[in-house]
Amino acid sequence: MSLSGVLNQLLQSLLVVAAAPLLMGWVNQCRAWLANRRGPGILQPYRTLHKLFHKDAALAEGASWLFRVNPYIQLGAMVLAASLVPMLAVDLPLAPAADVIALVGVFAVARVFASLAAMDIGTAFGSLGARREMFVGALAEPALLILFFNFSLVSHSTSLTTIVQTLAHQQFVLHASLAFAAVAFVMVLLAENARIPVDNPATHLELTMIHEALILEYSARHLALIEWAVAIKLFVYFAIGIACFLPWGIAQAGDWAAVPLATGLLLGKMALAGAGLAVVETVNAKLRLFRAPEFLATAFLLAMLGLLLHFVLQV
Amino acid sequence: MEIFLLLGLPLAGGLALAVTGARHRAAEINVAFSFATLIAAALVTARVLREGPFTTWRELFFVDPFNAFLVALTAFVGFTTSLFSRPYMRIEAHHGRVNPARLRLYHAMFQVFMFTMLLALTTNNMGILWVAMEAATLATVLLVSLYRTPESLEAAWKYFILCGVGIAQALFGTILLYFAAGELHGAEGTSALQWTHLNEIKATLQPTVLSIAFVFLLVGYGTKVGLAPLHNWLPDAHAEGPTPVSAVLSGLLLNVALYAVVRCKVLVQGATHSDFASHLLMGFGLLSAVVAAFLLWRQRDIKRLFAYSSIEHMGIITFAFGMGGPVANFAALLHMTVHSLTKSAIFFTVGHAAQKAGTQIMAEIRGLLTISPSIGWGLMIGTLAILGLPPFGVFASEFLVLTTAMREQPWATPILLLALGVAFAAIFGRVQHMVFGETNLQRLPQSPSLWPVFTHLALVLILGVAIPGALAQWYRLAAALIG
Amino acid sequence: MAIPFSWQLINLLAALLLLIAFAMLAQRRVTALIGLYAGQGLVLAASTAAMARISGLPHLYVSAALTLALKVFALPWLLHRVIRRLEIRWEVEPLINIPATMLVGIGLVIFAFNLAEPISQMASPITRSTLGIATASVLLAFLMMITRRKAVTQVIAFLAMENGLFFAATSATRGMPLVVELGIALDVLVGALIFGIFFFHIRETFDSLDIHHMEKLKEH
Amino acid sequence: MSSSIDGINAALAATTAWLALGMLGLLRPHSVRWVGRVLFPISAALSLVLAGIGLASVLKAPQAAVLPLGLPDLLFHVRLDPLSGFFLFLLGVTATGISIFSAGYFRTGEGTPPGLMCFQYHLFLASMGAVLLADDAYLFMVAWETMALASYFLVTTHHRLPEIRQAGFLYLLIAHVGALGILLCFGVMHGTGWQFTFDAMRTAHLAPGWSSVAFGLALFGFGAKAGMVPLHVWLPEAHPAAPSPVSALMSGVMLKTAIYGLIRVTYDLLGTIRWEWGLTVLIAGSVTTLFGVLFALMQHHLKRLLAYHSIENIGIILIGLGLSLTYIGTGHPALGALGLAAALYHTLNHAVFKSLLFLGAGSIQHVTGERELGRMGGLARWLPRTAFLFLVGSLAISALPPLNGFVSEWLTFQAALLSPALESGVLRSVIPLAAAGLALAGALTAMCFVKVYGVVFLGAPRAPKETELHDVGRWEQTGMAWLAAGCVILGLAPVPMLRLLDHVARLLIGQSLGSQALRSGWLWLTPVAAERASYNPIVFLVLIVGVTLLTFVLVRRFYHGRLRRAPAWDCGFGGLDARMQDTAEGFSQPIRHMFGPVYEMERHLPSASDAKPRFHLEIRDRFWSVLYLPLAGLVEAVSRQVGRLQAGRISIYLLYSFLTTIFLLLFV
Repeated sequence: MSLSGVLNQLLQSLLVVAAAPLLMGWVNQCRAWLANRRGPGILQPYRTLHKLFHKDAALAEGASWLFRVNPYIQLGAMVLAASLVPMLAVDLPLAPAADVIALVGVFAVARVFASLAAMDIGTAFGSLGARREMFVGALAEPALLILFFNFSLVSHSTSLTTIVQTLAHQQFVLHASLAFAAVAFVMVLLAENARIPVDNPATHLELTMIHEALILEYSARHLALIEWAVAIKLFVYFAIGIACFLPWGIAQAGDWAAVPLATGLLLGKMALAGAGLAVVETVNAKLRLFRAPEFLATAFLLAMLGLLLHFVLQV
Repeated sequence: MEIFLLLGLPLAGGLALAVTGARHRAAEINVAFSFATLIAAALVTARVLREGPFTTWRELFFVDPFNAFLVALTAFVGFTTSLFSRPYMRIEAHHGRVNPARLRLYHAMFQVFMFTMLLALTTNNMGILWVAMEAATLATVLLVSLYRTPESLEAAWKYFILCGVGIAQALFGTILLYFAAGELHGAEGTSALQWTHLNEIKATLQPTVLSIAFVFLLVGYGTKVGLAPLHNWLPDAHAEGPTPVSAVLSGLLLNVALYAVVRCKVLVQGATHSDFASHLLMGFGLLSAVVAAFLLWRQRDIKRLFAYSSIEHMGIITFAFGMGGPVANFAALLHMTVHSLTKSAIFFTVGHAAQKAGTQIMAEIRGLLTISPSIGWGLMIGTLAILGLPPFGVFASEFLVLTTAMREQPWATPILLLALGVAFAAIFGRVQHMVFGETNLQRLPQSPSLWPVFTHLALVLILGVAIPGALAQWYRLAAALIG
Repeated sequence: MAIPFSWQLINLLAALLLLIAFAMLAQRRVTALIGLYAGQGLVLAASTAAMARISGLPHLYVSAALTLALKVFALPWLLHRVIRRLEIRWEVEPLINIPATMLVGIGLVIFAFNLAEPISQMASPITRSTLGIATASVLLAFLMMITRRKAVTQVIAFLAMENGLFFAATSATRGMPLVVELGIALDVLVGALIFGIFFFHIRETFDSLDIHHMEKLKEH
Repeated sequence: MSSSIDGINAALAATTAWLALGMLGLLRPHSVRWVGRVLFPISAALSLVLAGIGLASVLKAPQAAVLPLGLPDLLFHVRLDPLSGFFLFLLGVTATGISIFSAGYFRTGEGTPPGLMCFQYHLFLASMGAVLLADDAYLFMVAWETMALASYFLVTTHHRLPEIRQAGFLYLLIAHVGALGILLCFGVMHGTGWQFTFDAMRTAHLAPGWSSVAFGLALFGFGAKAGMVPLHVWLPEAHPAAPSPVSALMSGVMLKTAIYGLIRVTYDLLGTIRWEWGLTVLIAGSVTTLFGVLFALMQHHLKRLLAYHSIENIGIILIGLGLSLTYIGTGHPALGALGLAAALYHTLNHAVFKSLLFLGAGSIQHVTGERELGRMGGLARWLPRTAFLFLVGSLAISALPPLNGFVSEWLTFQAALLSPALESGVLRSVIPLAAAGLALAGALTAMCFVKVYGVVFLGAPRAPKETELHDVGRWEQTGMAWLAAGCVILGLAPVPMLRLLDHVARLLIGQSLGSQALRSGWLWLTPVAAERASYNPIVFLVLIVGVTLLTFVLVRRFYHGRLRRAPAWDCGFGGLDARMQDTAEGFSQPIRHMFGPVYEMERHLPSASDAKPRFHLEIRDRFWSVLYLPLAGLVEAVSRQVGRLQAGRISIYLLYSFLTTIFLLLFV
């Protein structure tokens, strides 16, 4: 474990935690622009968080420790996820603690706790949200896992750093199977981050909402933590996408000179991805909830197809 | 000497019970004679252990390891049955199903029946064997119709006619055997029917004649064994007679008949130098097992149920004898022993259960465990034992039969598996509801005698986990003899 | 080669036996059946005696006497008494009509002769024909048992079957050992007695000796 | 030498002591104090000792002994080798927790008296021990069937209920048919001259066809016991019927003896492994996994639900074994060792967490008297400790890091991802399909346990409670806590465990997991190579907990910790009540919708004009209508036909005899 590694790890984690609301703000701003609105500005998430932290928390009667602990766990899980994905450089001392399978596990932990907390109060909305969240997750999670397997077959590893190393720093090969994986990944990303067409983060319409139903009972600092965790999650997903599909520019181990460039590249890619997300959300309509399974099953099958294609084409 | 005791005691007992007809002490006298017979059997056994096989009285009687253990088994089960029948028949009398005259007939015939079976086992003469087998039918036929109900009469009539015709065919087979040894081979007089003599010259006997003879013998004695499709008398006779009779019919008579078949098979196998006899036995065995299993499936009457189960087990034993070889024969002999012990124990409990319920219809017997745990557990354990669950002895023999079959006759194993599976489902599904659940039964006027049940089951358990060395040696000798 | 007279006699008796067996198969009247049975017993006794003369085995004379006593006198008498007491005269229609039964019977005779053929080749000339005939009469009696409905006729058929066996025992094999024959005779006697007892029980219980009353015990 | 003999003697002594404890229970069959406070705690201590013996023997060379019991030419042979040692360890560890729990659980009431139950329970334990120690076919079969029998009696403890008798019957029937299959398998394998010792079977050479027959029979027999689809139908019936500690033992340990048997037969006794076997097991495992979890989601009876999850987990274990067999059969023993280790690890994990969950279910049933999820809710308030321990079990079975369920699934995935090493295109593409099935099953399991935990422990009570509820006693809590600790430890320290499993793999496959895998320190789990994949649960845990605490402190430090209670938001409707919560059925409705064709559904929806609207839904196992009921119908029909043989007519009977004679004479 080198000093540079530790520094890199710290830098990356702090960057993610600090910049995640910014990304959220950027996406929202892009959406506003695309909708011909002025938008609140890309710093709005920070203001919201600040406001929420200041408020007095209102806790529903009957809420147990699980409900109160959940926001912290959400944040903890997302920070952990953020420290596992190589963004700036590939030498992350914490990365061997978990490979992509464990990364999926981290998201699963967060999801399970969120759903349990939602059911804790005993309201119709909470359990409705939990049901939908777990259902969407139950389909998205295997899809994510399978598309990771695509990479693992290419790079003979399930470790993200190795994957990045293989894709970015070895001979350039066009992997046909990864095309399927890319489409699947985008679909999973949309579903997992409660984005149109699966969910709409901007509405509280009970018939369609998923994520908002989960956190309906949260307020003040608890809500703030959750919102923050949501932002980090989006950031991490983007970072995973970047690491897997556009890894060029991520620095080699110990190559400090490349880090500033890598940071710049990362921010650039993030901005692009955020804009892309806004475009996708604007041009699509939200699906009926009953159609969501088809959407996710498609993602799952695409990932599977990629896997089979890998064996057929041998690349 | 021991042989005369062995045969004379039950005969004398039969006469004594017929003559005295003592109303109060008949059951005790019956027990006493049975016990004395058991002692005599022990003496015979001891002599065989001491001296090896021997013949006696101008070679008319012959004892070797094969029949010695059957003699001991027969005397033992006869004794325990007499113990069981004491309270059982008293309860029957209390319920008004038998009168003193019939009780007298019952006790006398019980002893005569024991005599005929012991005679069939110990005689060296194939003709006498036939006579004894026929006499055994005659002795039991009136026991089957003891209650004089229309059903029992029908059962006894069928028993009589079918076994009579069957045994007549066995006589024809015996005549052919005699013909082959006497007319064709020149053996003189009695020696031409002596098994020991026939066994010596078997290799030189005319194969075709012996094959034909074997067909008749097999069909004849096979009828008494209850081999399908000759079994039809068996469930009726078991179900309609008094339970002690069912117990000895199932536990002993079938064994004795099978003993006769095996003795004949040894001769025929030796003469024909082919697998003819083996294949016949295997075919009959498998057919019986499967047919019995499917007949079990829709049974409603508990005694018929276990009667069919006897057919199934006889089928398995016959199959094992058909395969032959040291292991299969060993297994078959062991299975004869454990089946006889287990099945009679089951009939003991079934008898009391039916008395408690006042019916033999299984759907109307419920929750034995609640009203009488010992009968309930007896029936449950006995059933599990007979179904071939370890650690009971039936499992040991089925283990050997199945593994040998898998090696020697793999084609037969699916059939056996089918039979065992269906039989298990059929029997256990019924017995479970009789033992467990809410009860609808009444207490009996007389406490049942249950130690025969648990003695039998304990023996079967011991045979499952540790067969005594002497007994094993004995089985091995007998198995080698059968070949 | 001319066959000695005594052998011819035995062959004749054998033929008679078969003839009687066929006659029984065709006969519906119970009393006539008993008569035929007695006749069969007589033929049997004669053939046993003839055999005893040929072979010079003294115990065959005992057999012959026993047969005469048991099968010509004792059992027919017993049966007559029973049917008189039970007032049975007629056998109703058998299960299969008589001509058909006869046809089957002829088939059985051919079968039996063919079966006995290889054995007869090995046997001494006396017994050559008798074994086949004995087998045939056993099978014919068996057939009769199957086709008759009354308990009494069934029993007569059973006894006729036993006659066939006895014929095989004496003529084909020159008699079984005496002790065996005695035992067999005892069994037959006791059996017949028990049959008698049964007739009364059955009559008492079912009011008839028709065996179709006894078809209750079956699988449903 | 003397120490190696001691291991097996100690194991035998412990097994016998179990039996003796059971007998002691019969002394005072109606005394709960005697059985619960004296015998069961001793039994728990004994189990712990046995676990120690098992653990120690994993590291040692095999030790064998012969007992003076058995058939004349076949005395009971016993043997303690790493494989049986590992399973003894599993048995001991699990039984410890369950016995402690049982000490407080059993009480007098309907059904079997406690003393008799104690006997059956210990007979069950002892027979499982004997199965693991057996080194000849006869002892194995005796122990195997005794195990089935003892558990059957335990299942039918409440035998007055007809459905429990039915469940017991079905269980014993399938167990027995399976056992016959195993018996025939031994029949195929036994050595020359009727040698039924496993040693003779190891050396016997079978023709390839015969060894496949033996494998097929073994898979059938052991599969029936393990609950492999389509032989699983007894499992969801028997487990709910049994008292909870018994369900825990059955699900936690007894199913594992089937896995043990399968491993023993295929790896150890049959010797030459073929890849076709692996493929068969792999497919069976995948189907079983998905089937189990899909049906588990539909259950609204807690123990039935857990039983279906047992089916699912058996499927996961079979996937691991299938991978292992495939790799070995195609000539990659090192990869095979990884698959085997994954399967064994999952075996242990499942034993621990499933026992915990069943005990939890038992506690709930004891406290509330309810079995239906639809009548529970909010129990965490009254049973905080049980709730917490149950949560641990739920997270473990949902394969969430850093608990133990995740480790073994992770290992299974790693094994599956090695499929590119294979030459055959078919195999290479089938294995990822299995992995996909496993991934789906894992996610669905998480969904199912969110449902269970949410419906049972969270929210508001759905049925009114007449009395105040109290958490279960100290014995029960301790028993569950022991198992929960197992979940955590096995999750956090996988490497020492993997080293143990390496001994087993070396015994069976003759191949180690790979030097690099074991050398990289006890913290880092790297099954193949560090750059291939690694996992460190402790770092994982520390990071999550650290960030959580840090956040907590920072929030307090920079903002405040003010809190007030308010009613939950009711959308302005007013009058929220417990009936408005989602039900168990509702929770899994999307899955039912999506996987509709899998289920056989009978649904009655209320219409608008119904005076008394009622919603009725019944989900049935398709295997009943496709396989078992037709089979029973077939037997019934055949039986009806055969019954005509027994027509009651004496003439017909005589005709049979006549025709039989003629027919046979034609053959002469």
